[in-house]
Amino acid sequence: MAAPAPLHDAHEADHAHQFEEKEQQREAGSLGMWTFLVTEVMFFGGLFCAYVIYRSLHPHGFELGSHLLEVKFGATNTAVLICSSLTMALAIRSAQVGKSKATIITFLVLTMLLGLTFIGVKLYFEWYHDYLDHIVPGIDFVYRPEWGSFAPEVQMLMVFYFFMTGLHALHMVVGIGILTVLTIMAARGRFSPRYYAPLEISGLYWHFVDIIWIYLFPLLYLIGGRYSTGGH
Amino acid sequence: MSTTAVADLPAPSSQSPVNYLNATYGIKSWLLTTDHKRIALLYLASITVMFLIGGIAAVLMRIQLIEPQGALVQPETYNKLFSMHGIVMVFFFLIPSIPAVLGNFLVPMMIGARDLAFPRINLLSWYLYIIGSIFVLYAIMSGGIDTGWTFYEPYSSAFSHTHVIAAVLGIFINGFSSILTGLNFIVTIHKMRAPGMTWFRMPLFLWAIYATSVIQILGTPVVAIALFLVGLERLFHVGIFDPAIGGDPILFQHLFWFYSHPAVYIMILPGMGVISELVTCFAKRKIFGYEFVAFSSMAIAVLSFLVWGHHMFVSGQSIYAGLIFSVLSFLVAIPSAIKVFNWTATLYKGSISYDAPMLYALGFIGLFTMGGLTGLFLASLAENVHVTGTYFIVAHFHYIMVGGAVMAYLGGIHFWWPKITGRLYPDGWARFAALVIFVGFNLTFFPQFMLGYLGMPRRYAVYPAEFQVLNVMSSAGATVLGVGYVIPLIYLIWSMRYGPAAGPNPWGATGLEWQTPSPPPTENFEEIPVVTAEPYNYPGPKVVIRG
Amino acid sequence: MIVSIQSGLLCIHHLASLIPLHPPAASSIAQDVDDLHFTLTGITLFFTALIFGCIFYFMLKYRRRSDDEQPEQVVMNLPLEITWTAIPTLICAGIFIWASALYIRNSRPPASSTEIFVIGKQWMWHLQHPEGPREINELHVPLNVPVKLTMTSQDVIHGFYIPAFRVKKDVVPGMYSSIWFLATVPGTYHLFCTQYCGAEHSQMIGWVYVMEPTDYAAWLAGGAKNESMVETGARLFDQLGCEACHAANNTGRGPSLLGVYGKPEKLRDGSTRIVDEALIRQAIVNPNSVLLPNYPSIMPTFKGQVDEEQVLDLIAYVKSLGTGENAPNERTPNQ
Amino acid sequence: MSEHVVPVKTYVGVFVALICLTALTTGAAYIDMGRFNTVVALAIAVVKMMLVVLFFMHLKYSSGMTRIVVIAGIFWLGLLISLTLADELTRHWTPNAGPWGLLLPFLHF
Repeated sequence: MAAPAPLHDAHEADHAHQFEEKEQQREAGSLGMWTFLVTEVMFFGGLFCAYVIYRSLHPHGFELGSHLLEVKFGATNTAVLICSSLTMALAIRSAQVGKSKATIITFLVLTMLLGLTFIGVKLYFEWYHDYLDHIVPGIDFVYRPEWGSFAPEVQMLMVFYFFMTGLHALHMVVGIGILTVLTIMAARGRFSPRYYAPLEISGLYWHFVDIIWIYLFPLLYLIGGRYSTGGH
Repeated sequence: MSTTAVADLPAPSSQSPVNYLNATYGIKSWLLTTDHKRIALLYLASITVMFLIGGIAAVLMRIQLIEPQGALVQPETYNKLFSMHGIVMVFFFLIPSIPAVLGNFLVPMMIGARDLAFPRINLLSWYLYIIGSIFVLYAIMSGGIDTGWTFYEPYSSAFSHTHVIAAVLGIFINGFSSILTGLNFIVTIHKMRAPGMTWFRMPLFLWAIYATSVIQILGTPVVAIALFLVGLERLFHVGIFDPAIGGDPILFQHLFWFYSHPAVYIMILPGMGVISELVTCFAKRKIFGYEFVAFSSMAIAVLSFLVWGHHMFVSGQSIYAGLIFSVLSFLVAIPSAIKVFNWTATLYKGSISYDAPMLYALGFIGLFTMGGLTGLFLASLAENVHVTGTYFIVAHFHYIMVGGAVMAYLGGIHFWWPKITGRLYPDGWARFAALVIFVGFNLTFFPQFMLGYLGMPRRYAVYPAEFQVLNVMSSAGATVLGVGYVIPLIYLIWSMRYGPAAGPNPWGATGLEWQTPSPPPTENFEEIPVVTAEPYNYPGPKVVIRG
Repeated sequence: MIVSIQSGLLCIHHLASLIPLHPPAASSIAQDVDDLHFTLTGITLFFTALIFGCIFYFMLKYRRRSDDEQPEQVVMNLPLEITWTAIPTLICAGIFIWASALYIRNSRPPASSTEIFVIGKQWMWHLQHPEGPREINELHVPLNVPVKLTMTSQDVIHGFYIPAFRVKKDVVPGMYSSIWFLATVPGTYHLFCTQYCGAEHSQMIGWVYVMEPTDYAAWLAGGAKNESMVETGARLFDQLGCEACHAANNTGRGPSLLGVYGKPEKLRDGSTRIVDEALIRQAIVNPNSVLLPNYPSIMPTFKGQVDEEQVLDLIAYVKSLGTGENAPNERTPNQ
Repeated sequence: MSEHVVPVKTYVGVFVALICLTALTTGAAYIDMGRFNTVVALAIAVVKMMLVVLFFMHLKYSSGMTRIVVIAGIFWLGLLISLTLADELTRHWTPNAGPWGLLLPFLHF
C-alpha cells in the first residue's frame, strides 16, 4: 500500500482499506470472480465456436479423430473431477459451519489429490500414449492409411483436442496452486464462519473448470457415437 | 442544501499539503503503488510513449505517399510501418487511453470511493500492459511485423516472414490487462458507490466506462484466443485456419471482428462519456435527456457485438449473413445519433465558455457526427462493396478514432489536468492547439474519403499517379496535425513545474472529484461523501481559483 | 475583373478535373451505386452541417457573458427525443432496403454470362478465358456482355477490385468466389488487389480492357493458338487416368460425369448438393468429403498433383459434358 | 448477511446425479441414434452444468446480479456461435432471381 490510512485505522486486518466493511469486500470478490468466469466462458467460447464450425464442415474426419481417444479415460476423469467438486463444496461448507481446521484441510487436500489424479491420467494414460501413437499434431503426427483424404481433418480434431484439454489442464494447475495457498491459510486458522471468502471465490473457479470438462468430454470423446469404429 | 453542492461534504481546504503525488517518494513508491491515481499516471506516461511511436510510423507513411512511386521506403518497409501504426495505436494507445488513464483516475473519485475494488489487480493490469508492449516493441525492433493489425489468415500464419508470434503474444498479454481493468471497473461501480450514489445519480462518464468494461470483458478473450491460435498454427504448422490443411480463413475473420468491431466502441464510448462531462460543465447546463444518453451507452455496448460481419461483406461470407449484419449495423447508428442530438440540445440556452476542453468537445461532436454518418455508407451492402478496403474506410475510422476518441481524450486530459496535477496550463496555447488539431485533422482525412471513392486501395506503398493530388493534400494536413499534437505535449509538461496552482475546482464543475483538493489526497476523500442530488447540478459552485 | 473571375472559374474547373468525385462509371451497376453514394453523401453533409450549424449558433448566441450567469435548465423533452430517434431510424431503414435490394440484384449473374476464371497469387492476377487465352494482370472483356468471374487464390487472400465497375470480392484460397459485371463503356480501367497480401500488394494491379464484341472475338482468335480450357481439361482427364473410373458409359467403378453439372446430387451423409464448381473442386482435392451412396470410397485425393489452374481446366471439361436437366440455373427465368 | 448453508445431503445428491449422468452420457454413445447422439450428449452436459452452477456454485441461493452475469455469459457465447454459424451454414446459398428469390434457398433446405 502506498500510504497508511490514518483516518480509518480502526479497520480489521481482514478487510482492505478501500472497502467500508467486510461484507462489501466479500460481495466485490464474489462478483469479481463471476465476472472473470464470464471472461473465461468467452475465452473457451472462441475455441468452442471454431470447434462447432469445423465439426459442421468436417463431420466424418472429426468422428474418425474422436475414435482415437479412449472413452474410459475421459469418463474416469469426468468422475474424478465431479468428486473433486464435491470435496471442494464440502471444504467451503466446513468453514461456513465452523468445522475444525483439520476438516477443512482434509477436504482441500482431497480436492487437490483428485485434481492431481486428473492431471496424472491426462498426462500419462492419454497424452503420453498419444505421443507413442504418433497422433500429436505439430510434434509427431503420422497420417494413417485408413483415414484416406480425411487425415488433415483428423489432425485438426486432434489440434482442438490438445489445445482445449491443454488449456483446461493449465486451468487445473492454476487451481491446484490456489488450493495450496488455501490449505496454508486454513492451516494458519484463517477461516471461520465469519471469514471464508477466499474459499468461496476459489470454489467458484474450481467448479467452473469442472464445467468446462463436462462439455469437453462429450464434445471430444463421444463424437458421432461409439457404436461403430472406423467409417460407416 | 444550497444549489451548488452535490454531496454533504465539508468545504475542502484550498490546498492540501499532503496529496497522492507527494505522499511518498522514490521509484519504488510508484512501481509498487496500488493507488488508482498513481496507476493512472503510469498509464498516462506509457501510452504517451506508445502514441509517439505510432505517430512516428504515421508520419513516415504520409511522407512515403507524397509520391506515387513512394518517396521514402521500399514496400516491405511500408507494410511494416502501417502494421506497426495499427497495432500500436489500436491495442496500446486507443484501447487503454481513456479507460486506463482517465477511468482509473476518476472512477473511484466520481463514485465517492477510496480506490478501485481490486487495487493490486489494477497494478497487475499495468504490468501486463508493459509486458505486452515489450513483446510488441521487440517485434518492431527486431525487424518489424508486416501482417497489418488485422493478422488475416493464412498470410499471418503461413506466409509472413516477420515476427508475428512475438506481436501476437504481446497483444494476447495486453488483452488480459484490458480484461482486468474492465473487471475492476464493473465490480467497483457495482459495489463501491458512496451512500446515495444511485445508478441514475452517476455521471454519464461512469455509464460509458461501465458499458466499455462490459465490451472489454466479453470481447477481448475471443480475440485473445483467435490470435493465440494464429501463433500456434505458425509455431507448430498445424491446420486451424489455413485452408491448405482444411481450415477456414474466414472463420478467423469472424473471431477477430467479434472483438475488433466492439473494440471501436471501447475507444469511442469512454470518449462519449468525457464529452457528456465537458459539455455540461462549459455550458453550465444539466445534460439534456440523461436517461437517453445513459441507456444509449448500454445499447451501443450490446449492439456493438451484433454487427461485426459488416467488415466481411466482400470476404466470401454468405449473402444471408451479410443481410443480417447490415440491418444490425444500421441499428447501432441510432443510439449514437441520440447522443449527438442530446449533446447539441444541452448547449441550447446554456452559458457557453470557450475553454480548451470545450473546444475539443465541440470538435468531437462535429467530427463524430461525420464519422458516424460515413459509417452508414459501410453498413449499406451495395455501397460497402465498392468502398471497403479503400481509403474511404481509412478516412471513416480515423474520423471515429482520431476525430472522436483522441479529441475526447485530449479534451478530458485538459479538463482534469488541474485535478490530476494541481496545476493550470496556459489557456491561450491550449485553445490554439485545439484549433490546430481540428483543422489539421480535417485536412488530413477529408481527402481520404474522396480517394477511397475514387478507388484507391488501402495499404498501398505505391499507387497510380492520378491519386497524387489528394495524397499530397492529406500529407500536408498531417503536418499540421502533427504540430497540433506536439504543442500540448510541451505546455502540459511545462505546466507540471511552472503552471500556477489550480484550486480544487477551477472550472466550477459539479461532480465529486471536484470536491476534494487538487491534487487529491491518497485516500481521495477525508470522509466518504453522501450524495443527495442528481448529477450536473449546474450552475455549479463558484470558481475558486482560475489561472 | 471579368478576366480574374474567368481565370478563377478556370482554376476551379481545373481543380475539379484533377480531383474527380467518382471513378469512371463503366458498368451496368455503376450508376446505381453512385446514386446511392451521393444520396448518402447528401445525408451526411446535411446532418454534419446541421450539427455544426447548431453548435456555432449556440456558441455565439449563448456565449458566457459573465461567470455568474444562471442559465435556464431544460432537462428533457420527450417528443423531441422521440423525433430524433425516429428520424434516423426511418432513414436507416430506407437506406438498408435500398442498398440491400441493389446488392441482391447485383449478386446473381445472368444465366447468359460468359465465364472467365481468375487465380490470384503473390503478386499477380492470372486470368483464364475458356476459349484458351491466358493473361497476366490484364483482362480483356467484351462490351455489353455479362461476364462472370470465378475466382480462387493459390496462396493468401487477395481482393479483386475494378473501381470503374464498382465490383469487389475477396479471392480466398480453398474456395471459389464469384462476381459478375456488364461493361457499358469501352476503355481501359484499373484492376486492384484490395486485400493486403504481402510485400508487393500494391504492385498486384493491372488493367481491364473493355472491347467491342467484334474486337473481342478477334482478340480471342488472334495471338498464339491456345488450346481451350475444355481441351486442356480433357487432356488432363486422360493423363490423370480419371477415365478409368469415371467412364462415360457408366461401366467404371465411379459415377459417369456425363450431364452431372448443375444437377442436385444426394450425398452419403444425407445432404443434397448441387454439382457446381465448388463441389467438383472438393471432389478432386478431398473426394471422401463428397461420397455418393452407391459408390465405394476409393478415389484418391489429387491435391498436390493438380494446381488451381488445372482444377479449373478439369471443371471446364466436366461442365462441357453437359448439364443435368434439373439444374435450377436452367429453370430460373432470365433477368 | 451470511451465505446460505447447503445441507450435505443436497451436495451428495447432486454428486450422485452427476455421476449417474456421466454414466448415462457414456452409455448413450454406444447406442446408434443418428444425429440425436450429439443432441443427447449436449442435453446431458447442459443438465450437468446446471446442477453444478445451481448447487455447487450456489447460484440457486445467489443475488439477481450474479444470475445476470451468468445469463450474459451464456447469451454472448450464443451470439458468437449463432452469428458465425449464420454465415457458415448459408455460405453456399445464392438467392434466386425474382422478387421472392431471396427466400427460395430456405424452401430448398
